[in-house]
Amino acid sequence: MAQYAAVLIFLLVGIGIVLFTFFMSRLIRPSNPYKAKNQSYECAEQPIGDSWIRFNNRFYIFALIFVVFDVEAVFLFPWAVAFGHLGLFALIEMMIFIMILLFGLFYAWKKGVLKWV
Amino acid sequence: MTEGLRTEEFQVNMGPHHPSTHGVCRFILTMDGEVIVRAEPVIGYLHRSLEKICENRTYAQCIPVMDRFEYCTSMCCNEVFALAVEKLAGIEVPEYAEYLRVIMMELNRIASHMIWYGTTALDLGAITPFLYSFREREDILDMFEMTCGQRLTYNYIRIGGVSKDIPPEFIPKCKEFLATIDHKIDDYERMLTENPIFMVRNKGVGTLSPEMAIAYGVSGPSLRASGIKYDLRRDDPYSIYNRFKFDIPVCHNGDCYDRYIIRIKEMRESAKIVRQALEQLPNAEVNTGKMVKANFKPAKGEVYSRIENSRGEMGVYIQSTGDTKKPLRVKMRGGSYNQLQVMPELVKGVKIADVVAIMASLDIIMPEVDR
Amino acid sequence: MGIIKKVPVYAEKFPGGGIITTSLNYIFSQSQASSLWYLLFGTACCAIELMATGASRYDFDRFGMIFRASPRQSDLIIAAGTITKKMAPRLKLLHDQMAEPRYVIAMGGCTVGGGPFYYDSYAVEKGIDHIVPVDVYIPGCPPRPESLFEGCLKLQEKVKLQKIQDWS
Amino acid sequence: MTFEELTTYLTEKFGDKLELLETGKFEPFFLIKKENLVEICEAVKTDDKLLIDFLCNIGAIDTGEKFEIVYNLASIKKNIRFDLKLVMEYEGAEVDSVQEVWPCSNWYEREMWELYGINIKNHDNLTRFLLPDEWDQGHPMLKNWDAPDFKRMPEVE
Amino acid sequence: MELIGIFKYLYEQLVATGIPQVWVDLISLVASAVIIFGVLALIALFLVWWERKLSADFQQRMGPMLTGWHGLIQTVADAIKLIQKEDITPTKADRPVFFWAPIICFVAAFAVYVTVPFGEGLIVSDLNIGILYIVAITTFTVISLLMAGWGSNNKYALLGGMRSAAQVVSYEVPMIVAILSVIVFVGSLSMVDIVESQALIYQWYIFRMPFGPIAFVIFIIAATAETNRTPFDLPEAEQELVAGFNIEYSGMKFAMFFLAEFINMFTVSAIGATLFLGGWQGPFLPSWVWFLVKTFGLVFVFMWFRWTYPRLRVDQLMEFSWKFLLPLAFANLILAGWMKYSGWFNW
Repeated sequence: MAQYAAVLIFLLVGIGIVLFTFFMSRLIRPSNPYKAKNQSYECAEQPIGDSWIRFNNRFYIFALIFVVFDVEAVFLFPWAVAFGHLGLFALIEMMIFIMILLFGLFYAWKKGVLKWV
Repeated sequence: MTEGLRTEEFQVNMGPHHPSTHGVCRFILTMDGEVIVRAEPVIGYLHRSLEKICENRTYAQCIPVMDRFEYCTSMCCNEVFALAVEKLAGIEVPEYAEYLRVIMMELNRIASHMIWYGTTALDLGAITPFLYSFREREDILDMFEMTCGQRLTYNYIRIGGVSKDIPPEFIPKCKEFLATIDHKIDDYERMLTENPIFMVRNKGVGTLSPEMAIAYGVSGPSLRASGIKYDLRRDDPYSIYNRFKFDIPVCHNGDCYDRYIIRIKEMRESAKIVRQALEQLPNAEVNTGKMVKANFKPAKGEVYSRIENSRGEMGVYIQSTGDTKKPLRVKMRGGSYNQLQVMPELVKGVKIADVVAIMASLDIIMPEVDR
Repeated sequence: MGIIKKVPVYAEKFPGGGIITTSLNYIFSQSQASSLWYLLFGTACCAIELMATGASRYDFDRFGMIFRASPRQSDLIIAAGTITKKMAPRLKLLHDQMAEPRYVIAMGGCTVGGGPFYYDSYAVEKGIDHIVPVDVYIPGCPPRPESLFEGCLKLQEKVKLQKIQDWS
Repeated sequence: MTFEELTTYLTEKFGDKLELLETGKFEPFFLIKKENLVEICEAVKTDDKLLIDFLCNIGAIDTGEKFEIVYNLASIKKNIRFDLKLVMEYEGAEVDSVQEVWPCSNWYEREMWELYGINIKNHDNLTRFLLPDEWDQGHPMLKNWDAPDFKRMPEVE
Repeated sequence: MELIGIFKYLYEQLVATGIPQVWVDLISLVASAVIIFGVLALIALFLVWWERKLSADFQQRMGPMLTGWHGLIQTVADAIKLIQKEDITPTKADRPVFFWAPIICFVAAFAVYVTVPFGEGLIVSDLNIGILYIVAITTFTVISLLMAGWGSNNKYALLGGMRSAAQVVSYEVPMIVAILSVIVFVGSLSMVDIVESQALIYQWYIFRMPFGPIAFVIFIIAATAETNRTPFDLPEAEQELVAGFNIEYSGMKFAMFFLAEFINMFTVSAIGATLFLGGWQGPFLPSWVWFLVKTFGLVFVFMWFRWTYPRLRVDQLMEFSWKFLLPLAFANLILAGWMKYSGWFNW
């Protein structure tokens, strides 16, 4: 686990450094908020309506396919590491695995899911 | 796939302060995700009431105001007003001055197309072409500057001729420029024309059918990209354009890519015209014409003169009562006005990135719209 | 918070504290002056000259001036071109939304005082100085890129003269 | 078509509905009545010999006594150009919209409505356009228009 | 001159003081984190300057000239100016989300350097899942961009955030698969093992025909997309979304995004150099010099892209990934597996 202590320390030191610079800047910078300044910038116009709405961002299907492939990538990592010892059987098995996934991708493609409507 | 989900359309202001609305145009975009459902242009942020100002100026004083009408091609603005008044008053322009006018207008057209080229590339995210085209534009501006002392608002073409003769170093400089311009345009083309990203961004985007183009009064390169061979320099020759041989490039798809191709070709054609004009330039008599005086009063009448500007048909309607030295009414028409009007039709159902591409390819600049 | 304003008050109580104040002052004002990011704001003819100034022959980048599209990140608004009555509230809003410290250059006759549209125009704001505070005026219609440079250098001089005790 | 051919053709076709003006230079200007406007526009657009498909410009004029409206027309296919002109009194100035004939007339008419106060019948979108949203000083292009901060150019001789 | 000797000496001095081993490790880790931050800050400042100078060269300009020698301290001036800028939080913004977005963005970019080998032995901790860790951590950037987009309560920012999510989601998979095809040959996820498996120049994975170059190209394309650089700079597309996700950020918060962008660019270049160009391996010069040379070479390529290409549209970007890059990457992975099995080029 000692290896991973480094990760934790890096995260903490990173956050610490950023907060420190924010604090330094806070000591130096001017601060003069007022209504017009804190208004959302929308090309120098009054914003129309709120931006926290349910809008159709049209890529959740991509996100779903991404999850499929990302999980698959997790399976592939151990395979790739151990591949040197496993030989032909692992290669063919993995080819089948990838083929199934690619077939799924192809199916989604033909279904028109990969089109950003 | 999306029936079960409730999504909302939302409205976004694009402009008046937006990097790619070419001035201060504002679109109220109604969007569904990234897709435009409706676009409503709001103009008038640059409405400077040029027409009202012209009504209160003498004819000679109107020319500088016309400079600000369409600052990318001020020479053409000067010409269209001068042409109208010359028709109204029956003034003959000396041949030498006519040649100078043509040279200046065509150089200005190249300069204007260079601004268009640079900003189009910039709007699509490529920054370097912008700097290349502005580099060559500076050469043209140098020539204008040595002639009339200004870089942008020239006040050079006046009623009855041109304000002054070109300096002796103009012709060598111009010849030097013309010798290199074709290679420079080749450079421009190498950067964008065959660029795969540029092609997918432009091909099939913003297709303007010829019927719609005519119905909405779209003119100039944008009309010719839709397959209609209509150029006022050929169809209604003003000045001395019937003395030159030049092609009128036409494309047939009417999309952004075709509008790009047309303008690139037009730069070459303009260079061709300048070359011919320099050859034919009469050396024997240097007569730049007689300028009109402040108390000049043309006869009663009205005229609508039109020329082919780099952004389409530019026209000016002048009515004179015959007894005052100020025009009764000056009404200006710029190509961008109609091209902006057709924008809401073109942007329906495209992505927000395409709005920028279409606007750039139509080459809209706002002073022509708002005046 | 602006604690920096107090630095001269406390620092000068110590021997040699003035050196701290002046060197801080020097570093801060010098770096502000040499990194004026300007807002992409152009309305009319001057905008073309502004673009030409950013392009190869003149090159704003030499002074460390680059453009930003968002007012939050820019220090300088170069009001290039005519400001009409319809545009004036928008210019004010843009200026309001810029993060302080912020500066304004009025470029061209129209923004200085109406320029060629002073007479007979019902729509043009006659000078922007009653909308936003202006630091440098550059006359001309449009000003040459060289005069824009001169204006920017003048602004840099002005920024360099700032004292940290005067900060807002 | 030359000037003469065009004028004879048009006067034969429409008879007394239009009248050639002498003030027009270079291009024929025809005076028409506003009742006939849409009818004539439809006719010149569909006429085989004219095919006026391109509306260049619409401009209103305040002559100090009455309003005039000029329609600058052109045909791209036949390469001909002429202009139509309407005259009307200040009182109840009103004109039919020609946006059914040429869609691009929309903005020109809107501008006319805003700057001159000429009402446009059958127009689909008569709203604030060039002037600021909160504008309340009337129609600025009128000859006798004035406002407190409106400065006229001093006369110099 | 190998830097590792200096660090070893310092570590021994620390041990010699006689404090408990836990403290020694803690102090040395914190010290290395701070040192790496310093190095990264220097590199980022240099990269910003270099980018401006390079763009100036491409565009026949001068670039920064007046602040320091050839504008060398221009970016330092920029940084000091940004510290002095007011920090605006819009009234309608979601304050905590708005505040934490730049921090996460920076920390995600910074934490990668736990296991980036700067040279022989110059690695903080050689994690046994090294490359997987890097891939996982770099993806955190997108969360911060989404937070920035959402927290700003600005439509342009929201669109920018959504775009960046879509983009990273699409380009993550080809990138992983391209990396996997290298892992097949290495047989380990550790960064050090990856570098050591390509000790000689013909062993560099970019030269393992035919799978190497393909994997390299896929990696470069996907990396450009992941770091949001032209032609894939859609999240902050200046001409469409004004400034995208960072539209409402000013002062130091903006500086953090800016810094993270350049650190990320350096990161992906470092990974590219490690995976395909032999990392620190090279003759004569110290190992860290080789590493920097190769990494800066790749950074140059990214900058070259930026000043050459226009920008893609969002749907084209997605289609390019799913319909072209992904099948190609998988085909390449199978090819790599087969090559490894059959022993081709397996020197």
